[in-house]
Amino acid sequence: MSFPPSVSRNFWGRDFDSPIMLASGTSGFGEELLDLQCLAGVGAVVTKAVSFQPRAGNPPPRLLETPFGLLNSIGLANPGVHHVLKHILPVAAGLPCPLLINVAGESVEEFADVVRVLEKSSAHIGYEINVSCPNVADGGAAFGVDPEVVLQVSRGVSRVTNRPFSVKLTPNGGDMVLSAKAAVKGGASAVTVCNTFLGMHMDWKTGKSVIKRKVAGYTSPALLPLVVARVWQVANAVSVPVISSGGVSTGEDVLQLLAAGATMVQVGTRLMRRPFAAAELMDEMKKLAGE
Amino acid sequence: MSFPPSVSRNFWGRDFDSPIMLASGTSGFGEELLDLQCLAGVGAVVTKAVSFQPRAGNPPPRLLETPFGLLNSIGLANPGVHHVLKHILPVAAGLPCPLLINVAGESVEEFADVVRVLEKSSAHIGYEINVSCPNVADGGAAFGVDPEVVLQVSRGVSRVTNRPFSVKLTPNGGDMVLSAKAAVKGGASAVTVCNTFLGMHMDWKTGKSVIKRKVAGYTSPALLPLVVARVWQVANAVSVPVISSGGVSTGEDVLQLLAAGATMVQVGTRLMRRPFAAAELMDEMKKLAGE
Amino acid sequence: MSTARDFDCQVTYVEQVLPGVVKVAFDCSGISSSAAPGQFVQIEPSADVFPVTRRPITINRLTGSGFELLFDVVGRGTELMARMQPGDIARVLGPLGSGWKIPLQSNCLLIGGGLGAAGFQFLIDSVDSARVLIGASGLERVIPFGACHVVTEDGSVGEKGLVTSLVTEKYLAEADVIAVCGPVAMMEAVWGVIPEKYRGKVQISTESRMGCGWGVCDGCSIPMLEGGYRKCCTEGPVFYGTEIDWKRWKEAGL
Amino acid sequence: MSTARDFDCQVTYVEQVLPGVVKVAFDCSGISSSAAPGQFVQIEPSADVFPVTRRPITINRLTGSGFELLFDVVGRGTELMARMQPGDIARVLGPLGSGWKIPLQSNCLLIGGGLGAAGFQFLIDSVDSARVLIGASGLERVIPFGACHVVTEDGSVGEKGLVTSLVTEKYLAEADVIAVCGPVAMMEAVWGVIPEKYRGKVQISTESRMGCGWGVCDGCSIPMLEGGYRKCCTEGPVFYGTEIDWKRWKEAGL
Ligand SMILES: Cc1cc2nc3c(=O)[nH]c(=O)nc-3n(C[C@H](O)[C@H](O)[C@H](O)COP(=O)(O)OP(=O)(O)OC[C@H]3O[C@@H](n4cnc5c(N)ncnc54)[C@H](O)[C@@H]3O)c2cc1C
Ligand SMILES: Cc1cc2nc3c(=O)[nH]c(=O)nc-3n(C[C@H](O)[C@H](O)[C@H](O)COP(=O)(O)OP(=O)(O)OC[C@H]3O[C@@H](n4cnc5c(N)ncnc54)[C@H](O)[C@@H]3O)c2cc1C
Ligand SMILES: Cc1cc2nc3c(=O)[nH]c(=O)nc-3n(C[C@H](O)[C@H](O)[C@H](O)COP(=O)(O)O)c2cc1C
Ligand SMILES: Cc1cc2nc3c(=O)[nH]c(=O)nc-3n(C[C@H](O)[C@H](O)[C@H](O)COP(=O)(O)O)c2cc1C
Ligand code: FES
Ligand code: FES
Repeated sequence: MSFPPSVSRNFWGRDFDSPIMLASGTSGFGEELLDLQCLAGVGAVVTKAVSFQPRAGNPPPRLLETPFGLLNSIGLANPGVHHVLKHILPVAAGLPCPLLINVAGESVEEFADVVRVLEKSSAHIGYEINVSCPNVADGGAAFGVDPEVVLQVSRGVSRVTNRPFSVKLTPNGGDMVLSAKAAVKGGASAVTVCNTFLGMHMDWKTGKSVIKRKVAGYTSPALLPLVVARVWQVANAVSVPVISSGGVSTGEDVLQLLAAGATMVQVGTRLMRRPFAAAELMDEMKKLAGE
Repeated sequence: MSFPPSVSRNFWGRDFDSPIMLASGTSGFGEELLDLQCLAGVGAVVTKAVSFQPRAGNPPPRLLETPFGLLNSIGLANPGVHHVLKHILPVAAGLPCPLLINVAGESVEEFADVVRVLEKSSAHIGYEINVSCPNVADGGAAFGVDPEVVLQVSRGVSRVTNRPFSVKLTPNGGDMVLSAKAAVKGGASAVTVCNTFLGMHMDWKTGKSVIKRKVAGYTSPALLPLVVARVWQVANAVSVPVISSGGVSTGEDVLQLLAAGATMVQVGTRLMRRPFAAAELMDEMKKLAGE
Repeated sequence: MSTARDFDCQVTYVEQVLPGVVKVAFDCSGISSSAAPGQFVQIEPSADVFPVTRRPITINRLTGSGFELLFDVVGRGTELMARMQPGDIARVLGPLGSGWKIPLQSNCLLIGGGLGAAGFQFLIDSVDSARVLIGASGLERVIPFGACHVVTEDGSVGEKGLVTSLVTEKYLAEADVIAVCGPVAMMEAVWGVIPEKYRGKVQISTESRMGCGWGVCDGCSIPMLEGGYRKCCTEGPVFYGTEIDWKRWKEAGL
Repeated sequence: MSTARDFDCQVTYVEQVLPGVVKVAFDCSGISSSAAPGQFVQIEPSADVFPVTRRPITINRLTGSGFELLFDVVGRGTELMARMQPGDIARVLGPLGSGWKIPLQSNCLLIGGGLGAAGFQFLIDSVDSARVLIGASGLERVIPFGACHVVTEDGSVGEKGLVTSLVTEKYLAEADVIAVCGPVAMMEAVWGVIPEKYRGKVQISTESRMGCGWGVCDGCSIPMLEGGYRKCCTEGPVFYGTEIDWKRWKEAGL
């Protein structure tokens, strides 16, 4: 690698002008992006999670802002894979950039089942397999904490598709390097490092969590150093590209992640403040490179 | 538990007016605290880590501030247990509040070896066993990620002392609830949740980490929700007191952690900005309670 | 297709309307030229990276070349917004959401609770005739409108009582549209006193904690009677009262 | 036993001394009455929770009832500090550190590099006689002192050259104390040109990134020739040149 890193990337055999991907769950299925015309600077879009059956998602409130970050408890709300295939992907196909579909499952088999249905579409270039979901058969621990299970999920998916896929790892337990290696062994063509860190806000007056599920996914620009460390560790351990996810709010953050070994860099929560974040980050990077 | 939680605590059979402990590594061995007279509001002090042999610590720079937090790579610098026993604990005995000694080890046996020597002192009420240290025999992964190893460490310590001890867990891999249970099974009278999260800062211009060991311990007030979640999970799983460690910068933060199930609450990084943080946090809590 | 765009808007004036209630006006023809009553904007409370989300505020009223926001100072975001000064620039995304469904030349009954009535001015300005019923805790929570019936819980303005006491069968019958906006508990009480046969005309302006405000995060769900949820930000904030699952919505708290 | 205490100090005046170099004076008899040359303070750049550590700055000079700081604006902390206005209150912990070891009635040779000379004024004010040698990159990096020899790399002030060119055997021989302060590379160069027999008189003002500044975090280690490290904040910042492991120190970067 050369430093400072270039913003032009080659990923999954394609050339990208921008390393920026819009993270799963923070950009819907692309329809609103087209409406708002906020796709400048976007390298690729990752859809929100798609499960086999429709999922209503968690009861509100689903969001809670803390002084320095955001807790979310969306619960993988989505209309189910058949609806997505029929009604949503045809619209998403109009995106001017490549699309990845984020896939959720409650069992090892469900991931492959969802992918099998999605194979009928040509709207997307590949998948992001979200092994941070709770594994119902295993008492609700995330699939991603057990390398053996990650291997099974990854194998299952690679059996039903020839498209490339990334396995999106969890930072909440287990050993991410081992899970990354298992994903690659199972056929993954990338790993995403990583999903949200478990967090919680306590109402100390009542002893209750505002969010009904108690713990939630926490995101914050202050988590960047945690993501940089994990990207660096995983990038040094596997030969497939690493997609970073988490903590980006400035162009310098993106450059740090690229320097740490990320091939592509996702941005999520920042879109809540800045729908045009991708273009802004690209501008900031260009300024820094010119220095 | 009643809400809002009371700031008076009972911990290890003692009554404390304040739940606040000064965290290991951020208050030396107490000598400077006496000098600066910043002990008002302090419930207890935890010393920096003590190992069997003297340790010079990591090469500088050992600290790096990021926009929203602090990376540290101190490397458990300390003069070794014999020096601590002879020259430091006699001074620390002058502290007006209880003292816990934080114990580091590079092997399962070292923890017990250190404690055995310290048993000759009466300056302290108990120990905090830092299983976040790298386990040299196991390729450098932290002891704390493997519940089986935590059990051995905890058992080893409980064989050589009758004083209570807390096992300070790591959030960087493994399952903290399982490790907490293993610590208790081995004889721990508390668990500390938790040590620092691994973090890294990359100099994107050169591709090098400013900190020589590359990854470091990251602390930030923005990590509070991560600590609240982990305290809540562990407190619901074990019967011994939970000491929280991490993320505190306001009195409200302390109340959140108490409401989440912490018996005592450590404050560390905040002391870098505010040596009198304990008194300030107590004042803030009194104001909030009066509302 | 949404007409929302992200604008750098200049603050033209700031006014403290009531204690802890601030009105801020912005110059922005991009928003004022396309906004409809009941729509809202997502505003950045400050240029700092925190808070990490914007704040949703209903468009209170259009001015010549811009719009006014009227809000309660309840937390960090609104505190920062209250510090805005004429000349300041704020990033504002809008107009957002669906707005009131108002047929042309309609006769509206507006029922508002406290600051919930903030958005009514725009609605009043847009319809032929509006009868406005306002309930508030007391003097310091009554937003001044031209002509309206006011009751307060402490009797400091108008009769002593709740806004439900102003709702008469006559008003309900005469209205083409019944628009309700205020705290959830107030809206539920109003819904409770409206006889079944008038309920089809009732529109509710809902609120939810928001992430994006433009439909991508699924964070702003309002429970629906048919099951599941709809998005407050794009499918709402205005829903028909008959669509909402009031029980599940109340459980949400806020 | 340290005399350091944590004070709320009022800013009395602010002055831009050179481009990007600011002097801020504080009223604080608690610090001025006990400070010694070479000591420093830990100052909070702002009331905000970030940055999470303070910034260490040498006491440049004492005023009647307070002290002056003189600093380079290099990053976020010093940028915030440069915005301070007379009347502002800042939290300042001090005086900290060991200071120069100066015998009474001593004859000092002061060798400074650029802004590193910031603390010399206090030292000059405290000793009987001081000969001051200053090297800087150019005009815009020369801090004005009463009487001193100056060289600059670009020749814009004094001769063109490095400060080492001013160091003569005569000066070294005459001095009781040789005080060196500046960037690490400059101090190393000075150390390099000082013959062995004078090295015992040489004191070096070190710098390190700091956490606490009062000895509790062990973050500010300076590598020592005897092996291991000493704390810049309490055992330093001033060390004898003979104590420092120059090679390991240079490797540290900063
Ligand atoms: C579509 C929409 C339109 C709105 N229009 C107005 C308006 O015209 N005038 C006005 O005063 N307020 C309006 N609100 C509410 C306003 O958005 C919140 O009061 C504001 O976001 C609080 O921000 P904060 O940082 O000051 O408070 P925070 O510190 O975030 O929270 C303080 C309290 O406010 C409540 N709150 C927080 N976020 C929301 C939210 N999104 N919706 C409702 N309550 C919330 C919570 O109970 C919380 O405890 C609207 C909300 C929505 C969803
Ligand atoms: C005992 C001591 C006394 C000092 N006295 C003075 C003084 O009188 N005048 C003055 O201008 N500066 C002095 N410094 C340096 C000053 O502390 C740093 O420039 C300052 O902390 C930088 O803060 P920042 O937030 O502006 O920069 P940051 O954004 O934190 O860093 C900018 C750059 O400054 C350097 N830096 C950061 N922290 C330090 C540090 N603690 N020491 C040295 N370099 C650092 C790094 O190379 C970094 O890349 C002193 C440092 C020490 C340790
Ligand atoms: C509101 C919200 C919804 C999310 N939904 C999903 C999801 O459906 N699938 C998934 O893999 N990750 C989901 N995530 C995680 C993001 O894709 C991303 O990994 C995370 O937010 C970290 O990036 P950030 O710090 O830039 O936000 C969600 C995050 C947020 C904030
Ligand atoms: C400079 C520094 C040194 C530390 N040294 C130790 C140590 O020796 N042993 C240990 O168990 N934890 C050590 N820690 C971790 C703290 O005790 C504490 O768990 C952590 O900082 C989280 O608390 P905080 O967010 O309040 O800082 C250290 C932390 C810092 C910042
Ligand atoms: S707030 Fe994001 S979808 Fe409504
Ligand atoms: S800065 Fe903390 S010990 Fe020196």
